[in-house]
Amino acid sequence: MTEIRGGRVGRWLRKGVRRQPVTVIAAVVLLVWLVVAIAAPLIAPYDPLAQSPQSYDPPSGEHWFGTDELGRDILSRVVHGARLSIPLALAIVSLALLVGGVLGLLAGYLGRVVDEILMRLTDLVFAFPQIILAMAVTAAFGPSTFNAVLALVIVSWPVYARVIRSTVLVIREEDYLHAARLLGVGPVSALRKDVLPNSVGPAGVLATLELGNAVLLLAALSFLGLGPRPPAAEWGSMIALGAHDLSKWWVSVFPGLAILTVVLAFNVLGDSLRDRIDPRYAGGQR
Amino acid sequence: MSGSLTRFLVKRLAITIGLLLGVTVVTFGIVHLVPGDPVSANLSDQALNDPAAVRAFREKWGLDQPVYVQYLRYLGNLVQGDMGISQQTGRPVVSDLLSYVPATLEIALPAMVLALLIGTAVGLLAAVRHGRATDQVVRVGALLGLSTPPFWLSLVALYVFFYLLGVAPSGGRLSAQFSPPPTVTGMYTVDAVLAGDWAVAWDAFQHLILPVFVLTCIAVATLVRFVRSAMLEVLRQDYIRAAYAKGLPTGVVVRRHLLRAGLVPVITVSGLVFAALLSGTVLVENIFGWPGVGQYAYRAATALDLPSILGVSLFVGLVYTIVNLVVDLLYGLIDPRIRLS
Amino acid sequence: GGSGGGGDGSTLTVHTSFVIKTLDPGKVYEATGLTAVHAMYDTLLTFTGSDVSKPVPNLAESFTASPDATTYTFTLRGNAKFADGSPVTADDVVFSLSRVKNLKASPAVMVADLSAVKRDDRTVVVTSAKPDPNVPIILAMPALGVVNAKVAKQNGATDGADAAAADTGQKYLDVTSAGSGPYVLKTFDAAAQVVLEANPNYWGRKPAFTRVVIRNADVQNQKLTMAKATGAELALDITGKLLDGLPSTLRTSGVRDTVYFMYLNFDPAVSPVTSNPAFRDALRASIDYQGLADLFGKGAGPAAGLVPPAFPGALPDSDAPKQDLAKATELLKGIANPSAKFIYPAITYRGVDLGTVATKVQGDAAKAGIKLELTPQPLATFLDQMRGGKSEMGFSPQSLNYPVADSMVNNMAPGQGTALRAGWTVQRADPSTVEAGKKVNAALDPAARATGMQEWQRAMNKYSPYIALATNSGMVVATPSLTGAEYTPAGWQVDIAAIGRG
Amino acid sequence: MSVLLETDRLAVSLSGVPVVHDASLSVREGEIVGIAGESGSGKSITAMSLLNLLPPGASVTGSARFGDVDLMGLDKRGWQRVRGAGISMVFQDPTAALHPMLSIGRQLTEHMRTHLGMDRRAARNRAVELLDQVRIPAPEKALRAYPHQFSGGMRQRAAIAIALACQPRLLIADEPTTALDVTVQAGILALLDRLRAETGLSVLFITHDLGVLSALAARSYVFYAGRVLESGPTNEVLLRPRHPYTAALLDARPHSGGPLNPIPGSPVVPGAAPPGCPFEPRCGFTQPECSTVVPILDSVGDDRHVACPVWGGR
Amino acid sequence: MSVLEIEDVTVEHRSAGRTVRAVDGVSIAVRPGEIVGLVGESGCGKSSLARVAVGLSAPRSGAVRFGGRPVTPLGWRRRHPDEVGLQMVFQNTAGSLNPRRTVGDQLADGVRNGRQVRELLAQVGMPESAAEKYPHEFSGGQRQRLAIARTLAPEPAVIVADEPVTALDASSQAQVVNLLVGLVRARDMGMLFISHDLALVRQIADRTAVMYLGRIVETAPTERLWSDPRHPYTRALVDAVPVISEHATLPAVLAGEVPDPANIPSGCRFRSRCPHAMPTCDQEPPVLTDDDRTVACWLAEQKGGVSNVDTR
Ligand SMILES: Nc1ncnc2c1ncn2[C@@H]1O[C@H](COP(=O)(O)OP(=O)(O)OP(=O)(O)O)[C@@H](O)[C@H]1O
Ligand SMILES: Nc1ncnc2c1ncn2[C@@H]1O[C@H](COP(=O)(O)OP(=O)(O)OP(=O)(O)O)[C@@H](O)[C@H]1O
Ligand SMILES: [Mg+2]
Ligand SMILES: [Mg+2]
Ligand code: NI
Repeated sequence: MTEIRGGRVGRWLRKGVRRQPVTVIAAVVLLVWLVVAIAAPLIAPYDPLAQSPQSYDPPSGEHWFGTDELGRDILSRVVHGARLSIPLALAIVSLALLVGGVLGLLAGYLGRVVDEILMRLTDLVFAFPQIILAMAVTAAFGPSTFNAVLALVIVSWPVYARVIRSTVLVIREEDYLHAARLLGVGPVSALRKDVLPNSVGPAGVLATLELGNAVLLLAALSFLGLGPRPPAAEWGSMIALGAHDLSKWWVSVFPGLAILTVVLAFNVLGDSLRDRIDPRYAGGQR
Repeated sequence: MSGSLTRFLVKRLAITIGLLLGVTVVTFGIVHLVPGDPVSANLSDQALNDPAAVRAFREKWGLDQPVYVQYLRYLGNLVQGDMGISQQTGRPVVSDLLSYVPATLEIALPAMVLALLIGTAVGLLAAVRHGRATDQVVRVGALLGLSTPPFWLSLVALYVFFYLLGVAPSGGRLSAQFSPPPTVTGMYTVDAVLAGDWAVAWDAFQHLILPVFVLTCIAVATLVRFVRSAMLEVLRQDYIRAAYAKGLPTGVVVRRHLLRAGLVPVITVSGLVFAALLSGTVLVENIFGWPGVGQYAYRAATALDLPSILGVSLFVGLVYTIVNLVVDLLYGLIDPRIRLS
Repeated sequence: GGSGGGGDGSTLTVHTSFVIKTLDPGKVYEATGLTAVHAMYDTLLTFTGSDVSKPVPNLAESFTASPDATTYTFTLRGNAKFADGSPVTADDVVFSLSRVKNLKASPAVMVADLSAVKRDDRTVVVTSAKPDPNVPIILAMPALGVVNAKVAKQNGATDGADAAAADTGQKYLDVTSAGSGPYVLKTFDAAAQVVLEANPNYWGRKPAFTRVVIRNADVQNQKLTMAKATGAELALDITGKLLDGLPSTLRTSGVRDTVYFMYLNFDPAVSPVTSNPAFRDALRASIDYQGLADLFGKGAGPAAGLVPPAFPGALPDSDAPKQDLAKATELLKGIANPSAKFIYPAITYRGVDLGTVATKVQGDAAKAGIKLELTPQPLATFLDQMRGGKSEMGFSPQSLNYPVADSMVNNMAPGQGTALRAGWTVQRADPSTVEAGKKVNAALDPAARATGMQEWQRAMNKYSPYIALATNSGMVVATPSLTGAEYTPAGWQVDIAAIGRG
Repeated sequence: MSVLLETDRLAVSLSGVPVVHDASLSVREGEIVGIAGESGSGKSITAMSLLNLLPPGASVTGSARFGDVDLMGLDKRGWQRVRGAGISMVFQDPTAALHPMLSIGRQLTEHMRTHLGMDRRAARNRAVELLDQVRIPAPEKALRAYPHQFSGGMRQRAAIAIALACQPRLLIADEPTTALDVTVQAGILALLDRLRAETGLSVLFITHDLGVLSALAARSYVFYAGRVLESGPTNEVLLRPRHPYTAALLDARPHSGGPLNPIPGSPVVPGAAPPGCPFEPRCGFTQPECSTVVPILDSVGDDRHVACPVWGGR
Repeated sequence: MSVLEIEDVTVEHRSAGRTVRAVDGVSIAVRPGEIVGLVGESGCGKSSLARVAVGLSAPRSGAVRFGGRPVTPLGWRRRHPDEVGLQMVFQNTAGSLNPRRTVGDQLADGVRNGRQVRELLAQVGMPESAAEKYPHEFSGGQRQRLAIARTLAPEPAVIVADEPVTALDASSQAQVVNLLVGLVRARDMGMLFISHDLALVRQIADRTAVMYLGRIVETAPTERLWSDPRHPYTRALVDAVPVISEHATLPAVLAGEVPDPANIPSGCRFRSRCPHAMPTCDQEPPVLTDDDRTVACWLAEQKGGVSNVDTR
């Protein structure tokens, strides 16, 4: 039984590697990061918070990624950073998706005044550059993980609202919805059964693509000192520590690479997912 | 046409005003939600112990009034072109903006233009070479660009080009031995050229390179990705096949038929990319010591300097609506089907 | 940038990260503003180099002090001229001092008790409402730079009692300087740079550089720039650890003039933990002072007391406490939940991120079993929270209005303004601290004051809610060709006019 | 009449899936030839292969000659010369096949200038002539118009004008009237017939409407599952079908009285064709070998070919 | 008594600042057991009328009655149970079933009185197993049958079918039409069958209405309409249908272009293309009514009534 399945998975993998090597690599990278996040304490060679007198040690056999100002092991901090960035990105995206989704659903389905108000509201948020608004919000409420997430949800829900709204506007004119309503299905159950399931697809794709963005924005806020509070091992704030002194390049290079790989993996996967769901974008064949 | 254009513009103006009002309300709201009292944040210890000084400060900034009165007062001043005095610089926000905005435009505009040129060319190439190696490389490259934290890229660029190679200046707008050229546009390179001061122009230009490079990287990735998929979409259209069926050479089909149709969505996204670029300046300017709105905004936000935050928000909101307006006008220009209404 | 600076032999470039609101001496407040104002406006007295113990003559040839330290008589030198060529008179001196006082801007607190009258064209009498041996030092501060009264008045300045509202001189003074100093203001771009030019009418020794550009650059850029600099350049913010890796040919000059300290709130209503003296002692014993000093790097040291070594009355380094985790653990035994919310401003000060310092403290405290919740805040919020008196504990660097630490006594003694914010009322204080403070204020001669200060600090170390963590230096890093680039702990950081080419 | 286009065992695969098998077609000078068949039977793909407009990943085998040109051996430039000037094409949906952002005039003249080397004025004059020829009112004005300003019928006529601009010898019309109303369709059909009569144009006309074939085409091919099942003079094929599929198709048309007669089952999906005759699963006249042997298109005299040994032979 | 009555209905669409009067004063009645065909060129307003007829949108003016009860346009409320007997079959086979719900689930939406999804499937000749599948697993013809099964769920009295087979292949077309007609006849339902395929309408409709630019120009029993069209437009439509015959000729061409619906000519709307147009045509044509047919044409008026017009 297991053998058969193993064979099948193997075949599936081989096929995947051949057809979409980049996607498979991204999936593997992400998987590795997930494992790293889950098993951080087992993987990290040191306590990420443990300070030592060996400040600013360059990378060596003892500290592969070197140490920072307080003599903390950067590898361990990068590893533990995954526990922060990845779940927080997920939280930001799911909350934004929830808020934007519900509002977009209502705007698209109810139309008229509700729609107008909500769309002006999204316009309003769009009129601020994301990072500036997020900065103002976190600065106002004080830097903390919660506030950073809150700020990023505030700046990112409109994207989802718009996407969902536009899919709902399309669905609202779909014959299957009309047919159901003609059969006497009430508006609420139509919303639940017909509108909602058909709008989650595009939103889901968007959410995957936005995961990378969320990691980046969170890192940017932390870089500016508005993210999770120290001594948390957050990648953006680790880069900020290194930014004071570029000659200690290892302090900022490794967390930067961590962000880069995670975000890249998210983006590649999101891209492939979009290709799958919307085959018009598929690579390879037209 | 002209009648409908006027109506269109009037409507847009109304929307813009509404939006800007919204921006002020939101900003006011955020800043007033803050637990902190601007009085204690802005007065020295000693002054705080002096009730008269505190009262004077409150009166000066209208803090003794209810929030809505403060807001209306702000609006009243705003209509007269007065955005108040920045608490951090102590100067009128308007004059602050006048000096910071050109600096930002000086890096944002070239970055945008470069990104548009490169993005369109590369995206087009990828679309035409769809599914082949070039396409894959471009695709991965674009994703790589999208995935790189801009602040980190700035640091790396600075480290490599300045610290290691010494080929780029470290930051700022001008080397110390030069004085800024007489202000015309506020953009040093342009002003220096206008003044015929080539040494300054060259120096200012060198200072532009790294920040513009980083900003271009941010924008180009988004654009390439978008142009590629927009062009692919167009490539699938019957009219492209029809153009080939007419016996037109590939070059003509691409230039005349593909590019034209593909540019419409690209214009839309350009507006968004420009907004993203302005976001990007916050981080990039901080690292390159570039005295632009981004840095100004950062300082204002962290100092909770209400007039400055409002000023920046209004400026950005204005840019946003203007960019959207330009996008819509361009739409009408390029696509005959779109009527302004 | 790094490529430049050396091309033009007569330009000195000063790299520093700045926020400057104004260059009006009556209102100037920020460090870089003080540096620039000091170069443009002469004061009656001044300091040379890094020695701030004794003011030396400048616009005043000499002065006499009354024994009760209330009346000071200054004799002006005869040859001093403003940049426009007009002579510096007693009227200008009186106008300048009165204006600072009446503007009620930041510098006003220094002169609140002072008033000046002209005796004759070359004699000014300054009186203090309270006995104050520090008046000559106060008068050396850049804010008390003498302004050309005529020019200033023509441009809206006034020294009247209503100056706070009526004075509109800042607009002019932000564009044009009206002093008698070695430099005049060429351009002031609040975002990017301040450009000074040599004052052609300067009465004293001509400065070595005809042009000075004070450029706004963040610390990291300063370091990169200085690493490559070849010309006449100096940087003001490269301190401590940042000095590592710089070419050894660069000249550095620094003085330990900053002390970092924490406060605990002694109000039991705010926190039963921090108000517990055992907690304070445990925390004090848990900190690795040497480690902290190492964190700051070169020019830093452990803090023996609240007064930094640069100033009179500082305690010797040997008085500095040592980490004693065993003692800390022991002290904590009686405390149920030794934890506190620790606020600090999220800023970088003197090249050190305060977050890093706080993290170090947190790490040390954790070793003793104390849990500190780090809460970085925007500076504005931090100040608000701290001043609200409701924060459990906080941390910030201390700077002085003028290079004498006496004002600390007035602020930090129990029941005083700053102390009250830490819930430290007279009732909650040990009487010895109050006594020590009174003694300092009663001493009129410098030596007695210095001894008094030391006593006061020892009392404070024992009983106050303050824990001095470390001292750190201000630094001037200059290219090898420069001479006289000495750090001055008197607010203006470096005397630009004293810099020469060696 | 000489043969203008001749294909022999043309076969097309799209990403490895065979879609058209052994299509042997011929079109003579001045002749309108029809291709009929259900949706998905490979009509369009066959047409595309004649202009080398197949999507990437397509492979074509067999031979195709156009006049004295071997289409299979053409390089990029060769195709550019054939397209538009030798063979041109009109697509099913006139709205999609016209560039929405280029004026009719531009779309009408650009290839005249590349193919015929005309200058702007000459091309313009010819464009006016062409629009007049396809009965578009006020041709001068129409040149400046954009496609969205035209009605569906006008758009399709403009598309035909574009296809005719460089005086091709063969026009491939891929369901040019399917998207149009009957009255508009009538106009297009009349136009094509007139062009044939007046200019000697050959037309390969693809449709699923057998009535249209009867009215327009001299000869016809019936496609099913990527194969030609029957061919011959249109009247013969439609009035005396010799393949069960053609007969069933004719039977399924509306007729007076009684219910319609649908063909049982559903069409073959490419790549999942049965091993034998593709129509076997739906055919009412099968014999055992039908399910194993793919019948070949056999001549049954009189320019008639049928791929059904069971029925066709009768 | 008619089960569905459309009376003097006008429908307008507003978009991009212009108003298109898609339907202008149309009246049609459908009796139980009767199939009424509605033909007309694309854009003449057939779908607009159909949507109003079932209450998917509101008419600008006029009334729709179902079983004598006014039909309320669908708003936020659940549809009134009395109106559920008025159902619609849509043209787009891919869009009329929700791609993300199983067929059975969707059929169950309309099931009342304990009727079973199974039965419904059986009625349209689909296997029971279809209930667990998703729409994309079916061909276009099968999907249309499933859509019909869904409309059957509430046991409708009238079905409005808006081009239900246009998107289908000839053979599937036949299957679906047979099914639909069979069900309508068997259950004595009424049906408004919209199509642009005249031959098909001729095959199944009892009566046929011809629509041109938002108006009904002629109604008559189907066979009479075909053999003896009275309105020049009907004539043109009939003549434009290609037929297979030994001596097939090209269908007759109708001159001119369809006018812009937002800019309809005054008087008789067909006048710009009518081969018989005359000066009086610039006034609204009279609507002439015989016992079972109506014509709106000046020509018919001149020739003295509906019965003996010869438009040839
Ligand atoms: N780009 C493509 N990739 C893969 N298969 C395709 C592609 N285009 C068409 N096909 C398949 O090729 C077969 C033939 O398609 P073709 O378009 O030639 O049919 P057709 O006879 O023109 O049908 P219709 O009447 O619907 O136009 C169909 O089964 C279709 O699914
Ligand atoms: N939602 C809408 N907004 C604006 N105009 C519309 C809308 N729907 C239809 N129209 C216009 O109303 C007119 C009638 O449209 P309708 O869809 O009813 O025609 P139809 O006879 O069903 O056409 P077809 O045969 O193409 O389905 C057309 O001119 C159309 O452009
Ligand atoms: Mg086709
Ligand atoms: Mg319709
Ligand atoms: Ni048809």
